[in-house]
Amino acid sequence: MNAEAIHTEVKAETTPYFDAPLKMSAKNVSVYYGDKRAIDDVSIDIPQRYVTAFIGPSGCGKSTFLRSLNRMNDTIANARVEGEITLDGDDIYRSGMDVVQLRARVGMVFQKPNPFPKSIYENIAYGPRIHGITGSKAELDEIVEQSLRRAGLWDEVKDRLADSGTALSGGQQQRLCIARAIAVDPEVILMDEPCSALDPIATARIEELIDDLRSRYAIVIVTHSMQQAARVSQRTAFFHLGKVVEYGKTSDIFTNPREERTKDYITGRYG
Amino acid sequence: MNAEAIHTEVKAETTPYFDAPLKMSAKNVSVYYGDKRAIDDVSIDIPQRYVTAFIGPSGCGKSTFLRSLNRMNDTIANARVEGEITLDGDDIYRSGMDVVQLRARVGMVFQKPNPFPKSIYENIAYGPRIHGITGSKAELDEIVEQSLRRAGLWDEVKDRLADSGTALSGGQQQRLCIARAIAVDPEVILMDEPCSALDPIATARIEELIDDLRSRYAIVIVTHSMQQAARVSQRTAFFHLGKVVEYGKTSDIFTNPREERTKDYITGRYG
Amino acid sequence: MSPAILLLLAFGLSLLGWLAARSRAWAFRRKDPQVRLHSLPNFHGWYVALWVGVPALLFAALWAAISPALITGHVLADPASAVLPNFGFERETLLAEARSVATGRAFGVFNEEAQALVAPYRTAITLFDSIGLVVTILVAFAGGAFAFLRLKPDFTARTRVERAVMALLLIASLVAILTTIGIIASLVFETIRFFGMVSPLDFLFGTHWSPDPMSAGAPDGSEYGAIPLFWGTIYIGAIIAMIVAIPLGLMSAIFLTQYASNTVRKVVKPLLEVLAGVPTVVYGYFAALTVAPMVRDAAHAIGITNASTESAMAAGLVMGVMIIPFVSSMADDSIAAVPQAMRDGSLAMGATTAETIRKVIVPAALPGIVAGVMLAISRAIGETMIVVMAAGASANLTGNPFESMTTVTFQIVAMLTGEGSFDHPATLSAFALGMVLFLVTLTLNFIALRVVKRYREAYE
Amino acid sequence: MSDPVNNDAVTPGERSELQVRRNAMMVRGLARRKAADRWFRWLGFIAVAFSGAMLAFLLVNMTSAGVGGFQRSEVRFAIPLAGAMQIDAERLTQPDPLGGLELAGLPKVVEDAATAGLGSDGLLADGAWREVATTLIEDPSLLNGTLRVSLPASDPLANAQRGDGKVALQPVARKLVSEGKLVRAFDKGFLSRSDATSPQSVGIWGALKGSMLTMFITLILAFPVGVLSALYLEEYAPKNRWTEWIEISINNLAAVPSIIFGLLGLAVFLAIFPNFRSAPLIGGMTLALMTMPVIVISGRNAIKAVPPSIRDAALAIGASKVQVVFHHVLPLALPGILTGTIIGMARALGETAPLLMIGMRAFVASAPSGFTSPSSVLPVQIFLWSDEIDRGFVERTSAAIVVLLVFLLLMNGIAIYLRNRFEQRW
Amino acid sequence: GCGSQEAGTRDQVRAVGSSTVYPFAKAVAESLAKADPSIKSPIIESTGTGAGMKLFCAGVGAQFPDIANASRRMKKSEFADCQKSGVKDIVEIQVGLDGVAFAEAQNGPGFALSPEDVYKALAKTPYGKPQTAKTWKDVNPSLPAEPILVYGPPSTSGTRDALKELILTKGCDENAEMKALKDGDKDRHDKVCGDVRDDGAYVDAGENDNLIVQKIEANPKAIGIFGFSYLEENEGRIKGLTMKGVTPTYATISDFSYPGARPLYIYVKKAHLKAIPGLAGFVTEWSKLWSKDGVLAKLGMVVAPDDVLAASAKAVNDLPVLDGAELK
Ligand SMILES: Nc1ncnc2c1ncn2[C@@H]1O[C@H](COP(=O)(O)OP(=O)(O)OP(=O)(O)O)[C@@H](O)[C@H]1O
Ligand SMILES: Nc1ncnc2c1ncn2[C@@H]1O[C@H](COP(=O)(O)OP(=O)(O)OP(=O)(O)O)[C@@H](O)[C@H]1O
Ligand SMILES: [Mg+2]
Ligand SMILES: [Mg+2]
Ligand SMILES: O=P([O-])([O-])[O-]
Repeated sequence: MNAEAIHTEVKAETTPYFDAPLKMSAKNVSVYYGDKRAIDDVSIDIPQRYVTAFIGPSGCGKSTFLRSLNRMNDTIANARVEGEITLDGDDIYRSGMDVVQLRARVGMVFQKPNPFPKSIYENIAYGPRIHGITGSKAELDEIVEQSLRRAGLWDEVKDRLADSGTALSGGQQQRLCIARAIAVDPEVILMDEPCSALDPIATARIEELIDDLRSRYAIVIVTHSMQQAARVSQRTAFFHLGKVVEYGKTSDIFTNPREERTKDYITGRYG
Repeated sequence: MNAEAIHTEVKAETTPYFDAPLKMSAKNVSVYYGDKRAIDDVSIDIPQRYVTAFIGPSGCGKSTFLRSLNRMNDTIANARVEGEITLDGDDIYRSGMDVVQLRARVGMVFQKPNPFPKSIYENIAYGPRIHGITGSKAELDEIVEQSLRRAGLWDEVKDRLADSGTALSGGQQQRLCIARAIAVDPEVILMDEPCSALDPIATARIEELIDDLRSRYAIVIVTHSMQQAARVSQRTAFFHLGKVVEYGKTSDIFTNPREERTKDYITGRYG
Repeated sequence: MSPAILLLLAFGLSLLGWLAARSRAWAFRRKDPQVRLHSLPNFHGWYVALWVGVPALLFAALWAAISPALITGHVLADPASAVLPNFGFERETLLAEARSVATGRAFGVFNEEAQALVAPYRTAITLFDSIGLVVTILVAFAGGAFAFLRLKPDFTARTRVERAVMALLLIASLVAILTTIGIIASLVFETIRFFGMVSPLDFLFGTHWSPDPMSAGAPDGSEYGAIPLFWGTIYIGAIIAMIVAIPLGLMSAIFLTQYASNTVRKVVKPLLEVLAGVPTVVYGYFAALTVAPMVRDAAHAIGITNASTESAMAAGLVMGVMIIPFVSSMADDSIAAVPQAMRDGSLAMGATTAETIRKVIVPAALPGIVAGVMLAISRAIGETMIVVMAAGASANLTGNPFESMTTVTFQIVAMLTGEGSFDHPATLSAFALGMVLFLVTLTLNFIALRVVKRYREAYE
Repeated sequence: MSDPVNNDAVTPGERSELQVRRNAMMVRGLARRKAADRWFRWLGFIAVAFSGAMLAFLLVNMTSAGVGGFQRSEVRFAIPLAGAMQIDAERLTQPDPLGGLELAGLPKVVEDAATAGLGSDGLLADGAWREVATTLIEDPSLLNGTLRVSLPASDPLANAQRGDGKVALQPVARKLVSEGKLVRAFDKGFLSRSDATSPQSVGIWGALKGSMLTMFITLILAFPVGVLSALYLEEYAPKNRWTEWIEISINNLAAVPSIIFGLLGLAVFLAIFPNFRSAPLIGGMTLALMTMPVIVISGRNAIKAVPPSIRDAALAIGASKVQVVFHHVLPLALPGILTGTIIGMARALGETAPLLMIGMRAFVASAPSGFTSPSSVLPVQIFLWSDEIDRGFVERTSAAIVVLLVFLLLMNGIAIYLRNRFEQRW
Repeated sequence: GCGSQEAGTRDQVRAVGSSTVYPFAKAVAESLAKADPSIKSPIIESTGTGAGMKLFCAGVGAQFPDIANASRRMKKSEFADCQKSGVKDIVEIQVGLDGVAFAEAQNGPGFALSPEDVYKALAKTPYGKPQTAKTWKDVNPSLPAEPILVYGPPSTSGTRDALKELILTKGCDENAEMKALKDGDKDRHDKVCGDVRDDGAYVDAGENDNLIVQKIEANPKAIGIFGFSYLEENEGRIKGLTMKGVTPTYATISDFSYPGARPLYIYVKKAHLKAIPGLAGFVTEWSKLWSKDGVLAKLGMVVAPDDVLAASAKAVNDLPVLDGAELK
């Protein structure tokens, strides 16, 4: 863990701001499921080219908050978001915002690998096709290869692009999903416990991959493993009961938490 | 961690034996699902009046082994147990063993609280009724109250015994399930991740409760939280890929593991 | 003693046995509070009750079956029976009448001769009823005593009662197998007889269907080529009806699962179910009286002059409407079985709902949808009332949907309720047609169920 | 924890060339994709609306036609009773007053009065005098006055009133209508009479009672067998070839064409019980075989929906298998099983084809007295009436359909209510 | 009794058989029940003549019907069946006639047909030659040049049998060669004279004659063939066609001048007469209702000629046993 190569940072009292340029920013966001408030007045900034980890005990609202960043919450009938979330300064909840385009810019990878029951090639080509990014077969081939390469899957699958995506192993499937997400070249990638269904070896590969990807994208990852957060992220937000208890540099959170609750959690007093 | 109130112990080289009287004992137990071996030649002794914790990464067979201790595996069509498991020296897999009676003696609490959709009273009274422990209403009332008291739930529910058990909060439900298990006065209580669906406060209550209960019962608990194992247990077995890698005093396992794999796991190198 | 009273008696005695055994089990505990019963007192009760009731019921059933013969035998031994004719229906009638009067089911006799037999009947009935009663009680007691004496604190009453319950469940589920066997048995003999008269090849591949049920027999002008029937069945059930049902059913399912709000779904789904619940005879009536003339007029309006009122079109359209809810609910199920993750995955790529449905959800649900369509086809080709009332009787081998066509089910009804005698191949052909229908639907269902199952497993 | 700056790629805050290009392209395609999405949604809506419209059309069509079926044509005239017959009020309180009136010549008195009042004979239904007789028996004092009556018209007159049937009668009918002597009136007897030859005097009660008796048999046979099989298959059955056969046959039976069950009833049940041809007992047994698989399948689904955690909970405190099943699983699955049962029963209630095969298409002029007496059922009655020669049956058929639909809607309604009420999310 | 069942009795008459006789039998049953409230109304089932015969001939006893209604005479084979099952004594009673009537829509061109025309137009192989006629003019130059389109009963119905026997065969036998064939090769004669073309000119119209009425109403150039009662009932919509110049009416049918009348029968099991309450009364009731001004005539049954009626009335009284040798 080379935690030392860090820039100087401006530290605010309660919400930490970073010198890194902001990609997304949430201000006083609350999310409701019907009457139930799952996220309570959360403000967080997502910096460009960093990995931001959300940790916290089960049910504290990590997934809920993550899904509100690309409006995947819209698909849940009774979910409602209050407050402001911006992408490059543009409010994603403003009326007239196009969800379809938003989601192309803010990609998502889920807990359980969910490749489409189509060929590997089609899985990757799906996004570029529907968005009309390219019409030519050659360009599409190029995009597929590029994406698979970046996801570190190309060598394993290049000879069987026509096989079904569901025929891959769990870890390969998850990398396929990541490749699928980056095929439309998003600006932010959200990952909700991307390794929780994987074995340790596959997990390690994904973690490496995440570290690679961050050179191009802003990445947000939800994880229930503090070890994983410590390994892959530079920023960590600790959620508890729908609130962000603490948000800051990962190294600070793990070695020198400001809040008692964070400390209790980190040291295993609960969770 | 009141791991100190332990008697003097004899330490064996590979399998630790304890001076505490044995309640259950597994010898060379293997469990198969169809052709797949989920538990591979495990030998473990469960001492009386101790809390024994099973830890290990996901899928390593903790639940499988736990369920073989009260033959809950019988309900899985293709599960098969080899080896010998004894309760007070009596082989529980011998032919002619009455599973129903065995389960009355070896109770179980599950990961997700699963109260019956009946009244709180009926939840507790069900066990004593089917076992014919008592016929008189007064005695039954007594048992219900006793069990709820021991589970630390009496004060919270004494005025609404007729309400449905499913109307309680998660933590209360789990305590109700514990009360239900102890209502038939078992000798061993098995708990499979009893707190993983609960919030930290509820978890803390259950942990306290476990500590109380151990004065009367042998308790076995599966947990994926090493912190929890450290907090509540006196003995810990570390499972990995279907085998017991290490088994011994909890304090030893956490502070001074004998095996490299145990150490890696404890320090978060995987899992 | 009517069987009902014996039945009540058996139940009463069982209840007694239950109570006795239960209190005995409690007594074990009272005597020695330390003793732990293997089974609840209730189970002891049930165990004894079964041993009391089952043999008694079996005997009562047996007695109900044989005692009438015994009673009649006894009456015939009586000199009064000399008035009876020696054999035949009249004799039986007189006996039956006398019995009815004697048992109080009838107040007087229709034939005077029977009156003389009433008294002997009364005596015989009393006698044999008493015997039946006594033996039933004895049997019940014997069973009860056997069971009761086995009760001990560690007696495994529960295990035994549970075995009996298990046997009961098994027997219940065997009814399904028996029914299947019954269906095959009831078709196969007549089918074989039919094929003794008409070559199976002519039947299966002939293109002319003109049976003549009134003809004297074998060498008549009848032809039993069932191809026109098969064609009519397929054209109406598998083509026209499906052209209506598949798109409408599928789109309904898609709309309801993917677009409609919860409230809309709550209202519309039951409505679709109502459409499925309308009896086929009503659809038939609707088709024959309302839709068929409309179809005919429409056809005439567009210049098809030979449009028939009993057109394949009318029957097929109405059948299609009837099948819509079926297709829609099958499609609904298979779309629901596509994991939410699949949908989320596509939406998260920035796909629109329509793209997600067309490119991800429907392809993923396709095996289930196909299986559902197969089941729908099997239902459509087995549908009877609509075609009986709205399709024709003419075995036309044509592609014109406005002409009249006939179907397998129509011919089954026609042949079995027609004028032919029952040893005539025309009538027997109904069973052969039934057999074909059964085998075809069986195959369709079998494949469909396999597909559904395999595909469900793929996601579980 | 690494936090290096990656200089190789984009500069912060900017987007890559591809990202920019992509966004531009996307915007272009967006309107079209949105439109396609709306279209697709519309298609779905149209499909649902079409089904709804068909249902509405069918219901409205049947109800509007059926309204007439609850009415009959009645002729109105006065019967001068005073002194017309040699009978005193006393006789009407003695046994068989009807016979007394017939003997006294009431039929002829009524007929003559009709001829006089309506201007021609043959306009009154046969046996209409019985209605007069009933009135008189209720109130013998009427014997001394003139009775104004409204009695059923004869079939030809009734047809003529609708503009059908004999051409010659139609002007007569029009004239009577304009004079107010021929009217359509609500026929309350339609719900209490049984089948008859004349559409003016048919009723639905016989078939309705037959349906109820048949359904009762179906229910008491299919429900226990269905529930017990479902329990066996879900809770007990080992996975072997035998149980697979049971499963396959149940699933297949649920889809076997109903007419095949009719052939089974004909070949098996009627061979064993030839005495009970046309009887609700046989009909009920045949329909039970059809309904049982429906109950088994819905029962299995309901049982499957009971979460395994409940079973585990009970097993873990030492409940035996039977206790688990009967104390926990069955009570929780019951609403689902009942829903399935009602739907299966509704289907059986509307079933016609198999009953045609086992003799239930008989003319039965009186309501069945029990499970073994010959009877018809509602759908078969509808089928029979739809085939009647007399055009007066057209409306009656629709009315019978309305009665049947009311029952079916009721049953479906209960099923839907039950399902919504007890729908459980675990 | 049969099998394990008790020998039972029945207190309700059961009749099965022809759908043509069915409405008349219903009326008789109803009338009997009204006349004598102590008798339960007979059960009439429309199974078709053949199925009815099969049930009827299955044996003597409460589980077998008492009466078979028939729109044709019992066949020799059926009689033999009866004998085999112990149904020895059968009484045959002709109750009336059914007319096979030809009709067209009220506004139709008014075809004037003869059996010969009909045969030539509808036979599969008229006089053994392939069927070529497309329009009525092809058949008979005096007829309009309209395409041949006839809606008629399906082969499973008794009306079709009557059509064959009463019209087609008659038209066929106008030809001397065919008549000769009848005595020579009877099977071939039956085939040539009885088979109906199946190329679409003749349309099997299902059992529901109401629909035939609707159909020809909608298509004025089509001809319908059905039982006379339907013609009666739908007077305002369709009109009967003349056959050799004779219009179908009660009078012309019952004196056989309209060539489409066929007898309707009931067959009674003598062994049941004493055993089933109401059976004798039911048979008598027929004889009360089958007269010219009786209820049955109102329902559209064609009353049999007087001599037949007299013979039938005698049969109701004497109940003579049917002799199998008379049957075909
Ligand atoms: N669709 C929903 N409807 C209602 N409540 C929901 C819904 N989804 C989540 N919740 C509730 O919102 C809260 C936050 O849930 P969320 O899934 O965001 O937690 P999480 O931190 O991701 O937990 P985990 O680590 O278990 O994934 C929980 O209390 C949960 O029960
Ligand atoms: N019913 C089953 N059939 C087949 N394999 C099973 C079954 N249940 C568990 N397994 C397999 O057996 C192995 C051990 O599973 P088990 O549930 O005991 O793990 P665990 O240690 O409890 O994991 P977790 O922490 O996720 O609960 C796993 O590989 C699992 O996939
Ligand atoms: Mg989550
Ligand atoms: Mg586990
Ligand atoms: O039933 P049929 O009148 O056609 O014999």
